[in-house]
Amino acid sequence: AANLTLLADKGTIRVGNKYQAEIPENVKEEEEDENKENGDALVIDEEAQEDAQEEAQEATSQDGAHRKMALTERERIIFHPKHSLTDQEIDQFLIIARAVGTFSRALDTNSSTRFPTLHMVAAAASRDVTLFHALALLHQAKYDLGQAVRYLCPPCNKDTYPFEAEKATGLHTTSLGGPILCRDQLEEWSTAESNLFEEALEKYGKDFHDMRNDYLPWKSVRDLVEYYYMWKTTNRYQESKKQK
Amino acid sequence: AANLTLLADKGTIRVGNKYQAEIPENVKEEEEDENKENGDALVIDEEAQEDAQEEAQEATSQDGAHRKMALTERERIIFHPKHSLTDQEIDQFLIIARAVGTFSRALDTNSSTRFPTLHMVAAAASRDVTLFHALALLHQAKYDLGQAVRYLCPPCNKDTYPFEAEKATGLHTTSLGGPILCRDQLEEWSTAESNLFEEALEKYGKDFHDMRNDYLPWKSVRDLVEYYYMWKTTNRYQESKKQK
Amino acid sequence: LFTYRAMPKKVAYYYDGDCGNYYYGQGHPMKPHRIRMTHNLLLNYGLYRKMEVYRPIPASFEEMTKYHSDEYMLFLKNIRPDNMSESSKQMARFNVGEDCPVFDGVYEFCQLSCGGSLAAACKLNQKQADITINWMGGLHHAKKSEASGFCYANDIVLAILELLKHHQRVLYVDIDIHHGDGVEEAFYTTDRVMTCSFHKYGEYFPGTGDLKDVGADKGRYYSLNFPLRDGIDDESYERIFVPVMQRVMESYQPGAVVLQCGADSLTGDRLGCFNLTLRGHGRCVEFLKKFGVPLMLLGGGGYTIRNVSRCWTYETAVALDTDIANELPYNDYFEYFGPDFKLHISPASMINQNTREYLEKTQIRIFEHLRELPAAPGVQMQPIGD
Amino acid sequence: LFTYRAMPKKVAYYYDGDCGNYYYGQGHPMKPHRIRMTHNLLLNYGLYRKMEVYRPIPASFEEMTKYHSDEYMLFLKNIRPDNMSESSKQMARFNVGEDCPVFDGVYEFCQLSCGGSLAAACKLNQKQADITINWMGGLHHAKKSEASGFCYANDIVLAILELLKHHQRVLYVDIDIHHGDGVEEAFYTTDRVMTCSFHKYGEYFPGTGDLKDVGADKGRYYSLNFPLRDGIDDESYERIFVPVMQRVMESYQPGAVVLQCGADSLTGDRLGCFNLTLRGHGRCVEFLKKFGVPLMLLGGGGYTIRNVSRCWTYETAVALDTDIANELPYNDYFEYFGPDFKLHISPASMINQNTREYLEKTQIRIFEHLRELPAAPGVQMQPIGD
Ligand SMILES: [Zn+2]
Ligand SMILES: [Zn+2]
Repeated sequence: AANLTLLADKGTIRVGNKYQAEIPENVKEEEEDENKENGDALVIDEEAQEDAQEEAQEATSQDGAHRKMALTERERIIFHPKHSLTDQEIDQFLIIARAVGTFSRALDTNSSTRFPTLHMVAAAASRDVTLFHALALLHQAKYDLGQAVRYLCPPCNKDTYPFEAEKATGLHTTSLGGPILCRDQLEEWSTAESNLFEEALEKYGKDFHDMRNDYLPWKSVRDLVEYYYMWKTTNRYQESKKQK
Repeated sequence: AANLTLLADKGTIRVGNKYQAEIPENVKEEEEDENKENGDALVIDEEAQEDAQEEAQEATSQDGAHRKMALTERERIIFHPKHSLTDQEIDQFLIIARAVGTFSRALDTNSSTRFPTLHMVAAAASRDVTLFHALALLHQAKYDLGQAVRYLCPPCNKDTYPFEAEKATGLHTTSLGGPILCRDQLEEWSTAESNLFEEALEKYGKDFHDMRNDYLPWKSVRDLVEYYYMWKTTNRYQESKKQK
Repeated sequence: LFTYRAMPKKVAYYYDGDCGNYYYGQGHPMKPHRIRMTHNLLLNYGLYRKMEVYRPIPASFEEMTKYHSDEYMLFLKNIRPDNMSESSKQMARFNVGEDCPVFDGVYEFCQLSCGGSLAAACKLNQKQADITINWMGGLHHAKKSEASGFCYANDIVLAILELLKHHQRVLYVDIDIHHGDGVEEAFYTTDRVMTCSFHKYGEYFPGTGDLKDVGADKGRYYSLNFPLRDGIDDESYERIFVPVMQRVMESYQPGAVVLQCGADSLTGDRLGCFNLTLRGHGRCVEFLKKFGVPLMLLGGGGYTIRNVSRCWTYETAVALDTDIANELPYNDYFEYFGPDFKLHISPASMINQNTREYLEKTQIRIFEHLRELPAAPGVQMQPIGD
Repeated sequence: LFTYRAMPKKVAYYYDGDCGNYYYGQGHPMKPHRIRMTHNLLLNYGLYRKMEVYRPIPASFEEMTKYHSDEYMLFLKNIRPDNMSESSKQMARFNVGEDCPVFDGVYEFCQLSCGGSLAAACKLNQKQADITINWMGGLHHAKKSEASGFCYANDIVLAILELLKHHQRVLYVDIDIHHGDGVEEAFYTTDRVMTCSFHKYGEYFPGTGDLKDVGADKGRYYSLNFPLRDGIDDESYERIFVPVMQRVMESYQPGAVVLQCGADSLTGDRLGCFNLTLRGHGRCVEFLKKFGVPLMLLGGGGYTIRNVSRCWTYETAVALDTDIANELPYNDYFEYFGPDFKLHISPASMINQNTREYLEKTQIRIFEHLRELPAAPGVQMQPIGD
């Protein structure tokens, strides 16, 4: 990184307790090499991540062989490549995910009144958020395409959907009982909200804090930031640039 | 059935070689009961229907148990209920099939310019033809949802799609290499063709033979009949009735 | 949507997607389209997924001439709307022209209908199903060398001939409003097939089916005809059908039963004059099904097509022991079922000309005929369950 | 789209979907959004599915104070845009305000960045991956009790401390255009971490990283600095990086390598003045990867965000031994990559002020320093393969 003004700094490397890190003494490397299994590697039953762990541990391949996936306590797994699906099959699944997204928008009154063309709906359903969530569901389904498509269209019952996928991706998918719907900020915003945003941007620039307080208090600053970067890819942005 | 004019007929039951059926003499019932396996029931390897037979013979349930499905040589199987999928899972699969149909229409330039609303596309993708074909694919996939969704979105390779399903349902699905598209006559017809049809109907009534010859020679009579019965469910029909 | 009763039967259902697109001609009341409407209704009721669903192999010329004459079948195979003007003599000979017009694909249509019933028979012979269904079949008027009453090839006779390869005795029951003359004639002189027809009699097509017509030669008393008058309702129909068929089943002890479910006996049929609802019509299916004998359900007449498809859908559900909602599910032909969009239909307010006395007297005569049959074995045949 | 080389490495990649939504403030060149752009590009190149993809658990206060002082972390945890006016004294003390502004969620942002690098370290320690990647990390300027150069918490120091639990020697390499002063300072007096930084030196932030700064006490000769001038290109960079790092790997024989891939050393960077393309920058990853030593790739600087996400996507592909097309795949931020929509970037026509003589002379000095290290064991360390 560099300072805002690009002016040279007169830094120095300082020596003393206040500056250096405290170096850990004991090194576990050697024992590790001798006996990997008993090292720091977690054993399965950590309560916090029980489900995720189990699923990761048993990535069952189609031929019935079980492969082990180890997790540290520092992570939540979203996806791994140790499955028996081909690239083509994952592509097929991602097309299904886009299809489900298109159909769920057709069933969703908000969406269906919103998109002027079918092509735009398909484009909305092909945005990255849909694909990320689909891959997370594929993992939750242990890379079983059949289970994964069940997850894409969960019945009205909390037990039939892997909410762990939402924790993994941080996405909020929609209510159960039909094809799932993954929307990002670009899609969540109404035209009125977009107009407010542009008006606020004109007034405050990219001071999203003030923009939120004065114009869009029902959004979070993060929503505004996400929307801003997506908005820059749209025609609306191109037009607002031209007007200046 | 009855005669067109509903007039009583003076029929009689006639006796003689020219009227009665020839009754087969030997009855296989008894031996059958003794030894079912050696009766008339076909053994698997009839060449004509080899694939269908095999698939029907091995309806593998999810718990790994194999159940036998016997076929006579007089039939081509489309669907059977001896699988381990639940009703809910079949419903989920049919939603996926509708979703794929919606998406394939979005990718298809003809379709996407044709439907004024998203809701109409979803409705087109929910027509019975899509569901029939989906169930036929589910059978071809041996009731494995994962395989069935692969079939809903076949790669550009003939080996990846069960054309047996088309033979079973008599439907023609679209070219490979993307989400499959099942369309019936109602959807296949352009607006110009529909206009011609209505004009012809006005002139000829339901004489589909003449109608075809004079107005729509690129359609078959069967296409016209199928279209006619579907057209009667549409607004266009309601309007043409009002005009009279 | 569904509730199950105990032990559903294994049901095999036959359908060819092409059959709905044949067209008898403008103004002709016979509409194969009703088969497709039934099929789509089955799908949307979720019944499709509860059966084995088959597309039959079309019957071959050789198979259809197991009953029909070669000349007649050859004629059907070659006649087309664009060559019929040259064949007027043959058309007259085979009774093709008015009721039974020449239409595009008439021979293929026969192949589908017969293929379905033959497949249904094979399936029963091989004990691979308890009940087989072919709504494309049931064309009971066709004769050995003659078309009649919208029927060209008699799929029922072919199916029964197939059943006779494995069964000593086959029972044919016909609840079409018209007399099942084609089937009766085909088996008029044999005791290996008993035909029972309940039909409107008196100034009505085809004119046969008098109470006193009981078969001939070895077939004497193996043809049973219950002539009926206009306006019969569910209650009256059940009152005669149940005891008569109970007695027939006990006396004849068939190895297989073929039920022609002609739906022109329903109230409001375009060509019919009975007053049955789906419940009365379907009661016949339900009753025969309970004997646990291999059963084939076939179509037949039926000219108010929205009611035909209602009826056969309901009877498929009966075969499957499945209750279906009165509210019709959405389907491609939903608009046909307006304005109420319900499954069940109501009887008309019409006079039932079948008086209690008439029905009782007729039944007594029928029972007299049945007593002429060779004595039934000691074990009484009874409906199972209930 | 892809062709494989032999034996791809097992790669674990860390990302948190929230990290792209933090915002340093209007006009500030540091845009966490570039991490999200990289992530989406990885997805659409199909690289995502070739790795283990993890969401790290955010680092806790206790974990971050393994290096940072409690007071400093407590300050970061509590400071907010709406309470900062009361804390001007503390802000001055911890150098927070101008380059390192107070923004919404600054502490959480540190937790994500540090959480990712800590998870990447654990993964290597447990030998569950050959290469771990955290583009959210690499914030090399942060000091024990002080923010600096857009960096608040030093995820690199935390990750190296974690690696030191399992490895006697850890090598840190820094190809950001700026001197990796925060990491160098943290390990300035130890021989268990060797830090090597290649950076612009002379009237440039942060002002440290002179050739003659080599570490202190036990750490003497375990800090290596290669000062560079404006406009260095791919060829010159490789000419010094490869022999220097070859010698370092042989002499130091690290148990793990951490590579900070700051992308402000690319041509056209908003704050940089080098002339590297993705190929020259990625060559460093490729070279270090070949030694087969556990490797961690971290982010860092990079202010022309379309190029930053290009660079880190390319370097992820390098880690995965996967070739990716120069044509960019469609993705949510496709419009950012216009007008050419290609992966690779071209060098600018600028003067390379690093003359051959300057680089050779500097390298000779560096080699002199390296000879001061304890003699390397007999076995020579070499890149594997090729
Ligand atoms: Zn930098
Ligand atoms: Zn009839």
